Amino acid sequence: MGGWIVTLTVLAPLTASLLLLVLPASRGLLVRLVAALGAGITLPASLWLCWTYDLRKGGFQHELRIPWVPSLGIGYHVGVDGISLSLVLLTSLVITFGVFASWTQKTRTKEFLALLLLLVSGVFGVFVSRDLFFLFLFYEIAVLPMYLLIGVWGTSSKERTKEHAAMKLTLMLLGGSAFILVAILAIYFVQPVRSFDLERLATTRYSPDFQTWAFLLVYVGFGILAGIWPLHTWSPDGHASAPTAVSMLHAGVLMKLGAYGVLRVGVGLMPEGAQHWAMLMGCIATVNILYGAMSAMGQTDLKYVIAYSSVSHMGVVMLGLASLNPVGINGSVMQMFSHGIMTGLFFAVVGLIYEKAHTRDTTRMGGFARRMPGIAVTMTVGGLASFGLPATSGFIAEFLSFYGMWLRSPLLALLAVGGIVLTAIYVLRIIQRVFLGPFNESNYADLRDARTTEWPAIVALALILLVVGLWPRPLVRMIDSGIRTALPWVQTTQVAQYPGRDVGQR
Amino acid sequence: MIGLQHYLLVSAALLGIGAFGALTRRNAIAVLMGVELMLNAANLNFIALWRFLTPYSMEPQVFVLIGLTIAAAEAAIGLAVVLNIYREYGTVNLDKIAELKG
Amino acid sequence: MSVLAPTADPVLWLIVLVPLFMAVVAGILALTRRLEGAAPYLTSIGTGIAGLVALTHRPSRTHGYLGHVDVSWLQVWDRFHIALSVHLDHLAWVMVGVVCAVSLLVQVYSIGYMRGERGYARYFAYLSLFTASMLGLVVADNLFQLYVCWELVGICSYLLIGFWWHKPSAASAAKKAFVVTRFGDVGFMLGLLFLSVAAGSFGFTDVQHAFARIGSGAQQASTLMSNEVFLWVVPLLLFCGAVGKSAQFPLHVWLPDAMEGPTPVSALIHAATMVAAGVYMVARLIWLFTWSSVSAPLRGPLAIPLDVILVVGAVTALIAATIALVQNDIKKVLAYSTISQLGFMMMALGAGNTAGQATSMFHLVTHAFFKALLFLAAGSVIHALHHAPDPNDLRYMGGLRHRMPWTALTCGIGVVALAGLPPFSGFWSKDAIAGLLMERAGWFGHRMSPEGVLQLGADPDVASFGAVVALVVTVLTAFYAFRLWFLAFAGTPRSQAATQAHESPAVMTLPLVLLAVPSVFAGWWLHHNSLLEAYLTNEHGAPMHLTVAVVATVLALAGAAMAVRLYLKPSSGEDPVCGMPRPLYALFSNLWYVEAFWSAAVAPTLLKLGSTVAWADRNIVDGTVRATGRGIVRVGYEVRRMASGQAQSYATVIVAATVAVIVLLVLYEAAASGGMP
Amino acid sequence: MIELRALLPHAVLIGVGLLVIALDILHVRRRFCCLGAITAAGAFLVLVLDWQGPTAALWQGLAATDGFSRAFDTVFLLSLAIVAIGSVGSEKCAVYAGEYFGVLAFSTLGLMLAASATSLLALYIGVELTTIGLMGLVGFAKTEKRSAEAAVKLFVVGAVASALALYGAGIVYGVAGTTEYHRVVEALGTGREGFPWLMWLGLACVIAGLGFKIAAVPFHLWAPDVYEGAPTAVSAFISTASKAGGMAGLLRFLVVALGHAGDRWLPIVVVLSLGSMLLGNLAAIAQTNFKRMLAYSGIAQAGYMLVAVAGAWAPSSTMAVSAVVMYAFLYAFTNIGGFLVAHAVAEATGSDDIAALRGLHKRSPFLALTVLVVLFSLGGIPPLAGFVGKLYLFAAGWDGGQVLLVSVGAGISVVALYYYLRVALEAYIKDPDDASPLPLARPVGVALAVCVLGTIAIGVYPRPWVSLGEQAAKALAPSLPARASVGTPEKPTLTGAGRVLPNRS
Amino acid sequence: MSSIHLLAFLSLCVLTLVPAVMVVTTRNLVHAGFWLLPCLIGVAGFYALLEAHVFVAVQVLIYVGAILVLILFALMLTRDVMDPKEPQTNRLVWWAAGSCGAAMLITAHILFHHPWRTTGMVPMPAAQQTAELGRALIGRYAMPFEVASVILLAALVGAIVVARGPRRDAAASIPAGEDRP
Repeated sequence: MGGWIVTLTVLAPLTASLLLLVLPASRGLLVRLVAALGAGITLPASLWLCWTYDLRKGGFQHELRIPWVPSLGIGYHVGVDGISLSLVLLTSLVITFGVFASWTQKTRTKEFLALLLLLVSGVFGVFVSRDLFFLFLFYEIAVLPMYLLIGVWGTSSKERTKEHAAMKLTLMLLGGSAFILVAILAIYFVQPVRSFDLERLATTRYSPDFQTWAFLLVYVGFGILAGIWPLHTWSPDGHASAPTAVSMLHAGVLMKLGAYGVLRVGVGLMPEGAQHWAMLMGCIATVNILYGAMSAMGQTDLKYVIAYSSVSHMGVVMLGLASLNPVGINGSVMQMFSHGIMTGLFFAVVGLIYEKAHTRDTTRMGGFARRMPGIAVTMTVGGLASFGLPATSGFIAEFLSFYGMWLRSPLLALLAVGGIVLTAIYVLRIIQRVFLGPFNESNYADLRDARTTEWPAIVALALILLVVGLWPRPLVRMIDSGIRTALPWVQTTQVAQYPGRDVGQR
Repeated sequence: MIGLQHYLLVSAALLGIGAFGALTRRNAIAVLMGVELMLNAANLNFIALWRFLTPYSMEPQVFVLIGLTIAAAEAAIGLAVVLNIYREYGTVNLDKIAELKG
Repeated sequence: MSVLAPTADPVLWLIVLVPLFMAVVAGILALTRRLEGAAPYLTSIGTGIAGLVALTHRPSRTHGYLGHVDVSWLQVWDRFHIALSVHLDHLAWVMVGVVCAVSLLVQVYSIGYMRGERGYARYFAYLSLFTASMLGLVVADNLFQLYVCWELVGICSYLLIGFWWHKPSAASAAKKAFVVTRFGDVGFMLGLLFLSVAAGSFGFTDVQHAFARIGSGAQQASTLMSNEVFLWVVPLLLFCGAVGKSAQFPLHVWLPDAMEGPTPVSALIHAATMVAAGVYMVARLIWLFTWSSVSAPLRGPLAIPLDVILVVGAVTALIAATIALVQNDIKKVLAYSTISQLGFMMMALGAGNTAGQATSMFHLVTHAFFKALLFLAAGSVIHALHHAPDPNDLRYMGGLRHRMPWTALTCGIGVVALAGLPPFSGFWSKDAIAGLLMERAGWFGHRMSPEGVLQLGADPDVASFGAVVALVVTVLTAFYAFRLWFLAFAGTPRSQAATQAHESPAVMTLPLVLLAVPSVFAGWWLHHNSLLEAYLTNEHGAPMHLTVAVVATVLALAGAAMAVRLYLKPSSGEDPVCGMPRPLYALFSNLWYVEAFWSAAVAPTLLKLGSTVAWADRNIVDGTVRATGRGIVRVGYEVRRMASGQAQSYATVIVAATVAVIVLLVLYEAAASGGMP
Repeated sequence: MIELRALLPHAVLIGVGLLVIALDILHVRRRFCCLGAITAAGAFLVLVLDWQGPTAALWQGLAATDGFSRAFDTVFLLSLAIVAIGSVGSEKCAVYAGEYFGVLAFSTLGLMLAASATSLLALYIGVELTTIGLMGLVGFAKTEKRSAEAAVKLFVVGAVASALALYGAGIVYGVAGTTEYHRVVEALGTGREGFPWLMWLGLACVIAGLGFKIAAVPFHLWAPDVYEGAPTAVSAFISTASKAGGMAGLLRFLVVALGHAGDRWLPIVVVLSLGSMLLGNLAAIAQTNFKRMLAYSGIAQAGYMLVAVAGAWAPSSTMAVSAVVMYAFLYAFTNIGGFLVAHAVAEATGSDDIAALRGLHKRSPFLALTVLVVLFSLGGIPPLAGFVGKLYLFAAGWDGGQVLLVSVGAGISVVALYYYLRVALEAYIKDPDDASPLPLARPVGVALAVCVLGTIAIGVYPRPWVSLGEQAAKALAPSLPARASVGTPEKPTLTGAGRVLPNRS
Repeated sequence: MSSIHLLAFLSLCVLTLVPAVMVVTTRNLVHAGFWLLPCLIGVAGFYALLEAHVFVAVQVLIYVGAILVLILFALMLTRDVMDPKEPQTNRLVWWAAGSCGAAMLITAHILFHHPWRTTGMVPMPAAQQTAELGRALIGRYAMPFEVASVILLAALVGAIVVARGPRRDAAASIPAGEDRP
């Protein structure tokens, strides 16, 4: 039962996507409803999965295995643990609201939604796959529609055309998957049993030499999608050019695929390799945090600011991961969730602003809070989460990541913490430029706040940020249970000074 | 004493000369002539090997027969192609038949 | 260090939760159009309830109250566990009282002050949220919770300063306040990480024990640094947070700008409570700072964090006081005076130990009352002068005592208290600080109190410096306080608006009066039998030094007298303070160039850094990517030329390649097998 | 008797060829359509007979029908059928329909022989039959100047390559005294002296002939010109079936005849593979003509297949043959689809430039979808066949220790995507200058649908094709005694990869 | 015997290779075509020397009788575009000469270093040889022989279509899949 529900999250968007292809494009509402159904059904499904997940038992649950190509050891094997469950939940949230955010999409709606759902199906697939082959397959399914989505429905900026952005994004990401491909083959052939099943693969202890270079491949390959410096340059152009729902999904969910891949395939299978490269990962993550934040400071285009902020925030994800201890990895996954929601919110809001103001140039805005108070509030909530203000989920995530990194390398954590100031600077600056100050009535006479179908996305996402920030325990418990079983060894990792006693009081 | 090597050497020389012709002649028909020389070389090769290695095997003989057939077939199709090109381009100069490139 | 035997009582949660709940309710009301008017009452009631709860749970020195403990908020594996709880000990209790009282009065006052403003309910929601955060900070039981509330207080201040967001200056000020304090927060967070990792816990007691162990060498602090460095660095990092939040030099620049917010907000958060958070935090962790001086590897000026605190406090007090001399904006004068007084509190903390803690808390309490009073009075004036070109400018005022007698009177009380004239509250607390510093400086003969090593505070030389500064600042304070009053209320109206000013409504004057009472008596009352000191510390507070009192009073009177001489007579000409030596005036009126340093050096550098990195990303990092792409495409065009279109060239390649393969393989084989066969 | 039954498919195919020529002469009504259908039906008939037929040695050991040949025959015959149906829209060849389909059938026969060949004699006959047939077919577009040029180029290059191959076959004969594979194995023995330098000569010449067939670098230069000039359906056939035929011949020759000398021919194959992947993909970037781009892409695809072939050098490798078979299948579906789109577009717009595809999504959504599927499959994007196929090829290469080739292949695939995506850009993203709907002949539509479905089916459920490939591999296996079964950990040692530590508890 | 053999071999070499060189270098293509004749006959002579009697006849019949005539015929047909004054070689001369020369050298080198295992056996007499070949062609090699006929058929059909002029009347106007008028 559970396994089929897991499969449903993959198949529902896919089915809807295929269904859309055969629907007549003239039936606009029907098309949208089918898409909304295909996307929306994943939300109750993932909630059900969360609800029925046995936290005490932990590990992978709701599993389903169907042999696919037995002679090669390929099998359709899905299941969720705490880590993937939280990301599945994130994905279902973002896509459900993403469809709403693209409700007003005018041109080639049908194809847009079909591709969007195809992409989402890939994302779900990656998160639930227990088979390396399928994981990689879904990974690529998730990446490629971006090309068309940006190319067709994107917007060109002054410096970069959308075609350029789409091409760069696709090529860089698929360049990453070339690394992954090599790594997967290496893993497949190095262990005695010809199998892609992660469960089987995890029973092998790979030699340290092998882990050293294979992990690096996995890290670089998946890392490109996670936006590691200096291979992040697809991200700003790509996100800035993409249409709203796509940016939401891409920055919100897709970038997590990269981090998830590093976590699941890299850290999960090759702990010693991870140990070997932990400092490199940590350094790059720190560069990401600072560099992304500084770049964001230097932008005037609203979407570029958000895009660079994603680079910075993904740095936090990777930082937590690089710590290789429970706290840091919890923080990392938490940041995946948090950043997913946050950036989804950002892009939704920015999309609305662009739609209503017809510009993304922040130097030409100001005082928008007068006409769009709701948007201003939600954007501010996102901004607060972005610089890790307590009571938002961003804080929990960043704090845990920093704490985790601190245990490994205080120096890096020290540098990374500096990012919170930089983030505050650009976030507040952008909020000031867009929403505060005097309002120019003549230029933006017809500026309006969000409308009916636009509300659910931004309000819900903002609320999630707050709720998780105020009461993080359930989510962290879920993530933690996943890490506990997926990476039992991290507990014993000897890093700087892991507190021997309970952290907390009494 | 004239042995297998010498025949094979003649064959190789013929192959080289034929190849040279096929590669350097501008005229498409002259190219065909070069190719015929090359096929002859291959046939001579077979016969020489047959004579000195396995004089009772029929395989090389059949090979030569096939080679001859193919020489004929290539001559036929080649000349047809050349005539066709002559009609389309008004020349059989291969240097000038280079619209498709890159 | 007192050992508390806490009593668990979930009711204590109400201290935080009720204002929070009211904030949410007010926030929801803000969405409606009709019910906005109910918001202030709800939030006031909320604050009142919080105060009442605190009042009914007065902890003794040995008996704290603990909120419900088992609220597991975050747990990672078995090791990292954060539980929320509230903890009301004596220090927190005092602070809760101040916060609730001031907040309540400010809210009442705001009912009148903010009437008719757009976002009326929103304003009260913010105020209530602020109150909740501040209370949360005060009753926090561990460093983590403290940090959380610390940040929340910061964001509330952002929201309140930027309440009139459509004013560019307000928007900028809000941003500045948050960002500048955030610089300090980074230090705080780092200190927090250091400390909690070393202690394996966030709880105050655990941290305290760990710190002691590290100080005694029983525990290795961290792989990153030696125990000595740890003991020196961690307190300083934590202090960074206080520097930001309590507007100490050099991060004080945000506070004057913060006056862009509504005046009651200034009264509440930028005078009475929020800025006190830094002081409160240092006071809360005073054992840590003290321990660091105990364990400090070497003694000498600035060798220990306490020295640093003291010096920073002194510098802040001095700089701010001098700047306050020349300000014309009534709120700016008060703002700098706040900074200066916060410097005083820091000086007291720098003196170290529980005595410092108690003294600074003493000043914090008295200051909260009279500064809130002053701000509210200023607000009253501004409210009355809202038709003036710049209602904040002292130069447009004058002679208001006739038009606004209540305001003038209460403001006068505040001014006298601020100036530190006996018997008003300011006198007692300032006197205590000066006395403490002098004692630490050894001016009274004995350098070290009998309790021994734990009494160690700041270096005597540093303390001497602090004492001198305190005395100097006393003069300056008296001068600018009286200057303010005289410019505003004495003489004749200097503008049309001033002549038409009216006294504010009762809802505004009532809080003034209510605040005036503690401004007058609180000092004496608390000093009487060293009430606060005894409550906060184990020891019986040091008796008042008569010499100190006399000297301080004389100095304050001197300052006041100068102000009276210069400003009593209405002068139509230039402001007399302009008559001071030119370089000094330039220095003061240019804010000691600190502001200029930030706005001309730091901020542009940061922004420049941003645009440079952005440029580099565009052109170097991304440029490399694009160049790679272009390079590959170019190679493609080159490769393409291989196909020349000439049929025989294709065949030639085939023949040549075949030959090449044979030759190469044969050569390779020959080389491998060592020669021709 | 068994041999005759095994020969039945070949005979029937000749019959089909003769039948369509005869029917053309007899002026059958609705000629083109009808003849195409007959050819396709004939292809299916042959396919059925082929699968019904026994596994046997043909021509007294010169050739054989076995799992390997049947797998490749299926590729050829499917290609023939699809191309036959897809050709129906083509005006250019309509005039000589009978001859067109007849020669196509004969060429297919040649390919089947090449796949069945267990001697160089049979291989040579098969390859030449195909080449000579195709030389004619390329020139079939009588109204096209380019067609004539393509034919003459194919002729010049093909004739030289064929002569080289014949010479090479002679040399091999000279070394081994025979060209029958199993006897070549015996003659060569396993020792180092069993592979004299003379064998290099023969091997290089034979590989040159087959390299020409599969259009591997450096024997590739004819391909773009010929593909561009030839009637598009013929290009489709050359690029898929003919390439697969060459690959089949090469594979059987290398694995069966020279299976023990894998380390000898490995460097050659590695160089061909590297060159093909790199040059093919790089040159494709610069193309503006769609067919030409597909040609270069085809060169690169040959390089990918050669990765697996290179993997076959190691006696322990188990996947190479199977991977190539599967890739040949999916490549047939995919690439024929690509060429047929070019064909359909060219029929309507008169141009087969990439620019002619502009705004295809508005003009013909079906074609746009098809072109996307084709391009993404070629680019190796799941869930399309190219993904699984390429993964399988690379796995096979890796299995044979060809880490360098796999890495280069994986990397250069990204470059490949650049030009595939550029076409997708034109077809799917840009808006057309002229938005009028594009007519699509129904037979072409059917052929395209088959291609698309095939591409997707293989990608989504590769299992049947994998097992087909494994059957083919098994057919070659007896000649490889050292071949290990699936699941053995032994394999060529890679840097650090070889050691496997004991399992964690 | 051996000296006669040597003499014959050498003269055949001259008879074959010199004309071969002339074939590929003569500017006048008709002359080149005629130079082909001694060359092919020389090859036939080699066949005779190697006692492959059948192929002497076949060589003369097919090459000299058919292919050469065909080539000369084509040369005549396209003669109007040939200008003997122009160089008849393209720019690849040096490349081609290099590769072909290298090919010859390396081949010669390899040939002379190969440990040939020649047999002393003498081929069958001519009549028996012919009979054996005939038997082989209807026996073991029947199928290849049949396929060779298919090759010829395919070549012929292809050649006819390609060589024939376009059917201008029909070609351009027939819609896809429609009847021919």
